[in-house]
Amino acid sequence: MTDVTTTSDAAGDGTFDVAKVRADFPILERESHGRPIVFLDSAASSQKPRAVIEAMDRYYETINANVHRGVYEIAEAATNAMEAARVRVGRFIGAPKPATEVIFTKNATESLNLVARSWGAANLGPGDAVVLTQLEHHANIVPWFQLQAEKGFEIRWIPLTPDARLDLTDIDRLLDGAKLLALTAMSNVTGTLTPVRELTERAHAAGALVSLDACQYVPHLATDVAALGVDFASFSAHKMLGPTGLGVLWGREELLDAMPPFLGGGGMILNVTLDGFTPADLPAKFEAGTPPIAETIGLHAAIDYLDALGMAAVREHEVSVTAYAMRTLTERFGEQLTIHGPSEPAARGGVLSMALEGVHPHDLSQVLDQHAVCVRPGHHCAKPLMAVLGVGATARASFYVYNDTDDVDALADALGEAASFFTF
Amino acid sequence: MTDVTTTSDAAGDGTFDVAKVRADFPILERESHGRPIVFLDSAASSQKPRAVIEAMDRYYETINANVHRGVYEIAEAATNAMEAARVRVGRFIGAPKPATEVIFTKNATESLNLVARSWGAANLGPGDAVVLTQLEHHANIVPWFQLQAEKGFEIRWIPLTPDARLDLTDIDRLLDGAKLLALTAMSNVTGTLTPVRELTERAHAAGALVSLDACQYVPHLATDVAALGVDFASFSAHKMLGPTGLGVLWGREELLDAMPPFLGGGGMILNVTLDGFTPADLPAKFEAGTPPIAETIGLHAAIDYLDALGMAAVREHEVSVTAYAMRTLTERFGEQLTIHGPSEPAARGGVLSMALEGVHPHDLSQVLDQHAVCVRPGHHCAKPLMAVLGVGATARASFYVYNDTDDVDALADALGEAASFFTF
Amino acid sequence: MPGLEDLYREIILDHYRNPRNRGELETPPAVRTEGFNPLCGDEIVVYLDVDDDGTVRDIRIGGTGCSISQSSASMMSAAVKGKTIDEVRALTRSFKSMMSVHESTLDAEGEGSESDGADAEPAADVPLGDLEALRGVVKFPVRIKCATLAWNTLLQAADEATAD
Amino acid sequence: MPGLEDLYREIILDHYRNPRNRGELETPPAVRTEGFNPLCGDEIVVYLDVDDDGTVRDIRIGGTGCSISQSSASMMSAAVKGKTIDEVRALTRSFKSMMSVHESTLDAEGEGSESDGADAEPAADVPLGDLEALRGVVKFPVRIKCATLAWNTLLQAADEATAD
Ligand SMILES: Cc1ncc(COP(=O)(O)O)c(C=O)c1O
Ligand SMILES: Cc1ncc(COP(=O)(O)O)c(C=O)c1O
Repeated sequence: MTDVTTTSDAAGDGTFDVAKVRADFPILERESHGRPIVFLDSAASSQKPRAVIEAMDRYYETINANVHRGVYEIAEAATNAMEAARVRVGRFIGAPKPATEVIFTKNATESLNLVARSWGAANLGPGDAVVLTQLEHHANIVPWFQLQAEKGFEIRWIPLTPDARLDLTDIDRLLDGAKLLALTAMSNVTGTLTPVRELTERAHAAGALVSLDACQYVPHLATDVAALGVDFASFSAHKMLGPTGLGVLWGREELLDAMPPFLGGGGMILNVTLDGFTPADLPAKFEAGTPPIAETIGLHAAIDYLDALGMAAVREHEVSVTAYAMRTLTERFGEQLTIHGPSEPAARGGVLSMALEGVHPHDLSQVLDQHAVCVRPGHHCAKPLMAVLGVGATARASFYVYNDTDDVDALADALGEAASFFTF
Repeated sequence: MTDVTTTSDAAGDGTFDVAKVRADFPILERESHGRPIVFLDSAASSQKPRAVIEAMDRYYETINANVHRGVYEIAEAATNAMEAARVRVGRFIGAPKPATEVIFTKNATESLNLVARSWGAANLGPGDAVVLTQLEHHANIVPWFQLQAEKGFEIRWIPLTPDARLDLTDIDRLLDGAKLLALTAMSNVTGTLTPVRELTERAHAAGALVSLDACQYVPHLATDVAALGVDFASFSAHKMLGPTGLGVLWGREELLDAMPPFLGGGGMILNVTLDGFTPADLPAKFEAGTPPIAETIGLHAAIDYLDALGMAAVREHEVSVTAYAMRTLTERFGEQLTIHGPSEPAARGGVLSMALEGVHPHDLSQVLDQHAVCVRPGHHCAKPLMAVLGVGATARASFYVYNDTDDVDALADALGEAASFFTF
Repeated sequence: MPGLEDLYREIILDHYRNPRNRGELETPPAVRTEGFNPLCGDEIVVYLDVDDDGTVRDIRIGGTGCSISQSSASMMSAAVKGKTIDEVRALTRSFKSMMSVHESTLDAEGEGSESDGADAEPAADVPLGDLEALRGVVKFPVRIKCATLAWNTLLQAADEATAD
Repeated sequence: MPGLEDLYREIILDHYRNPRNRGELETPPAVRTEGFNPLCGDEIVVYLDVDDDGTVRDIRIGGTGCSISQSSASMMSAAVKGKTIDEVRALTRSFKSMMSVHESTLDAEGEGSESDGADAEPAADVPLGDLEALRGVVKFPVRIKCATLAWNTLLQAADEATAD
């Protein structure tokens, strides 16, 4: 349970040893359609290293028990393991009070709904405004529409530049009188990194809080919520080498303390009578029911793994793969291929949303599948952004710690096949 | 993925072979405080057989990918596996339309909140009434208090008889004008089985729907929601040999179809623009965000395991262990030990909430832990019931497929030690 | 293992590259319905003009999508023009029954929510002509929704056109 | 491995079986506060009567709970009678600091939400007398909340008694 602060073998001498990393991921040994799998869909969900799978197995095989303070040995061990995971998660993102400020949810979507339904429902009404960006994922849009229907506040949108960055020309007017800025730290479609720190300062100056969708950020860049200055941050375990079934909401303690509970049930109460209930303290207040216990232990192992690689090294690796990909694809396909979003690899994450002339993304992805290249077509749960980009869908390739330039070459070759299949 | 309808080895010749079952559960090989573990806390969370753990490992090692219809091979395999699990779950509980009526949630608590927040918020207002029972778990109480604070309907309580059965003397008056009866099928404290079918008929006759908390029922008794006649049923995977992080809501299709969505985000929409959204069809409408994919596959394996034992055999086994326990403990401790709830083993589940004279449940459980006997002290998330029973807490032992009369004997011995330790 | 040639028949690619009946119709007299594939973002708009005898006078298709959804829409538009609404419904049943060869699989995959009821009725024995080319889609279950999107949107339009 | 004798000292069992200062006081002049252990259901009620000089004139304890929570409350009631509120606060700090030997462990276990701030201050050097018998509880982290429940409830009462 000690922090792993040494660099792992894989990142030993400053160069990132992808081969060693790949060897830790059992699924990468498999083939698809008779070829070794080229997994380029980590923005949807990452693969899991053996260490994560084994940590959960060990939990189930040795200390599985419900938490909430059973007195017997394995119940205490399970509780301790979950709370150790909470603190580990909090420290990984720079939470000032990890033991109380980290709330376990089922996914980032629940975290974002919690902010809307608890903080939002208690603080928003007619005359108020929430500011979103046109980059947002549906998970950071739909909950606000749902709440708006009840509470009648205004929703304002930060528009985009042609290369899918935030257009801040009108930002002062947009933030004027707003109570919340809810924005993504990195777009899951274009890879755009948003200026979180700057916008947070401006939002706070205007009297608005900031809720960060950190789903695509925490897995890929060293994160310090205190340094960023945000008030809430939401992310999912499954995109950062961890299991499905677990999300995280971090929030500033004073805010969480003042918020009403969200889901009601066991574990989130101090007292219940036939006449009403009193909520528990943090973090229990927001964790009704049996939590995803094994999953928190899996996330703990995932964070140990990432920290052993070093988040700076992870980021550096991804920038270099992304740069290689943008160079390779542009050289090979020229005008025929559009890559949405910022053209500078350092200004974006390893997410390439592509449009190949004459080939619909759905068809493109189908052909790529035949070459064992896994990319995702569709609107990526960002239909408003699709409308701004003027497309119905894109084909998205995304990179993570186990991807390398060979994967990029395989992608380029498969794209070539698709182009000739559809445009002979 | 075929239905396992043959009986397993463990239930081969009509007698339930507990030794064979036990061999399937890795955790039961461990010791606690130097003795073999005696796990009697399945009502809080069950242990997991190797088959469940391995099914999830296989998922992560061979087909892990986000669902929502990626086109590549493993994404399709992951989607198919999750949807096969949905149908398996639905068939296990007799759902008329398994593919659309089974909603995956994070736990039973979320399922029960969903009923309150979606169906309840759309259908309840001043002048309406919801009927609960005094047996309920906080998960089926607190969401109604939370909604009541917003909507101002009345909450009525079905009282209890001295042996913790429902007192139906006044049931007609209680149901008169009610819109919903929300009740547990089996108490997690007293093991009381409620007359679900009879009450459902009466509720329907009075024009009320029925939401069943089936958390303690589905794991232990063959369940047929259509035959019971209920309108909603909620339960958790982790209490039925499955993983943490997964709950189920079953509801009648017409009802679910007419209900507004609950959580908002990816996967639950048909369309989103800058002006609003249109929800998706069932079951996607209620499954915002990345679902607990691996967990659904674990639950599928758990159901295969239970079905191989045969739910009738499971029930029979539990009744016989419970009968042995009640007989043994009463013979040994007489008046000194109170077991709450119905005295007839066939009228209850394998849950014994005990009070040992002169020893607080918390202290009792502590002593039992030293003897590697795992029971749970506390209010069991049923404080209103505790108030009716006139106690602050109980020490609860609960049985499942891997428990046998040896476990009961170990419990009895440890209780003896506790009695002499505290009352010398 | 099915190959790409099972999916992308020549005639499909032809309809994709040269879609028939693209455009809009004035509403009224035509009705306009929209269909979405919630997963991949495909959209189909159907403009359907039905005369007083219940015959399809004209049809136009809008929206964007993959080769399967677009070619299915294009072939559909060619097939229904001049047919009566009853014939259109029968043709739709016939097409969807071809797409539902793996109905039980579909069901197991949560596709059972298509609630137009067509699957429940016996497959109408209407010849499908060019549309037969889409038969290969059933080997790619993820793509079945692409192929049926236009037809579900058409059914809605037919319902609206005959509603009053 | 700590044994039961580390937890259940003779003096603890004595206070559990024969609790001191059980009962109620009239409010006002006394104040009444309630504390819950949300996990096990233990409840402690503290009646605290503080005179104008800020001295504890009387104290009574109600509620139900395990031997640890009840004996801690009983010993506490005996220890604070006649003390000034400042002395009561110092004693509480001292007791809680004994209970927080594993403060970092506690923190890692989510107990950091006890927000009375006492843990943050240096441990007051107040002799604990009989209360020392509860030191063994720290070897059973789950039970620490049992031991501190009465004290948190007392602090609330002290705050209320000196609020106006
Ligand atoms: C009767 C009953 N209802 C609801 C629940 C809540 O289940 P979960 O904690 O899995 O959400 C439980 C289990 O704790 C229970 O026993
Ligand atoms: C930017 C962004 N926000 C939110 C989400 C929602 O995450 P989840 O599906 O894990 O709830 C995702 C992932 O799909 C995402 O990429």
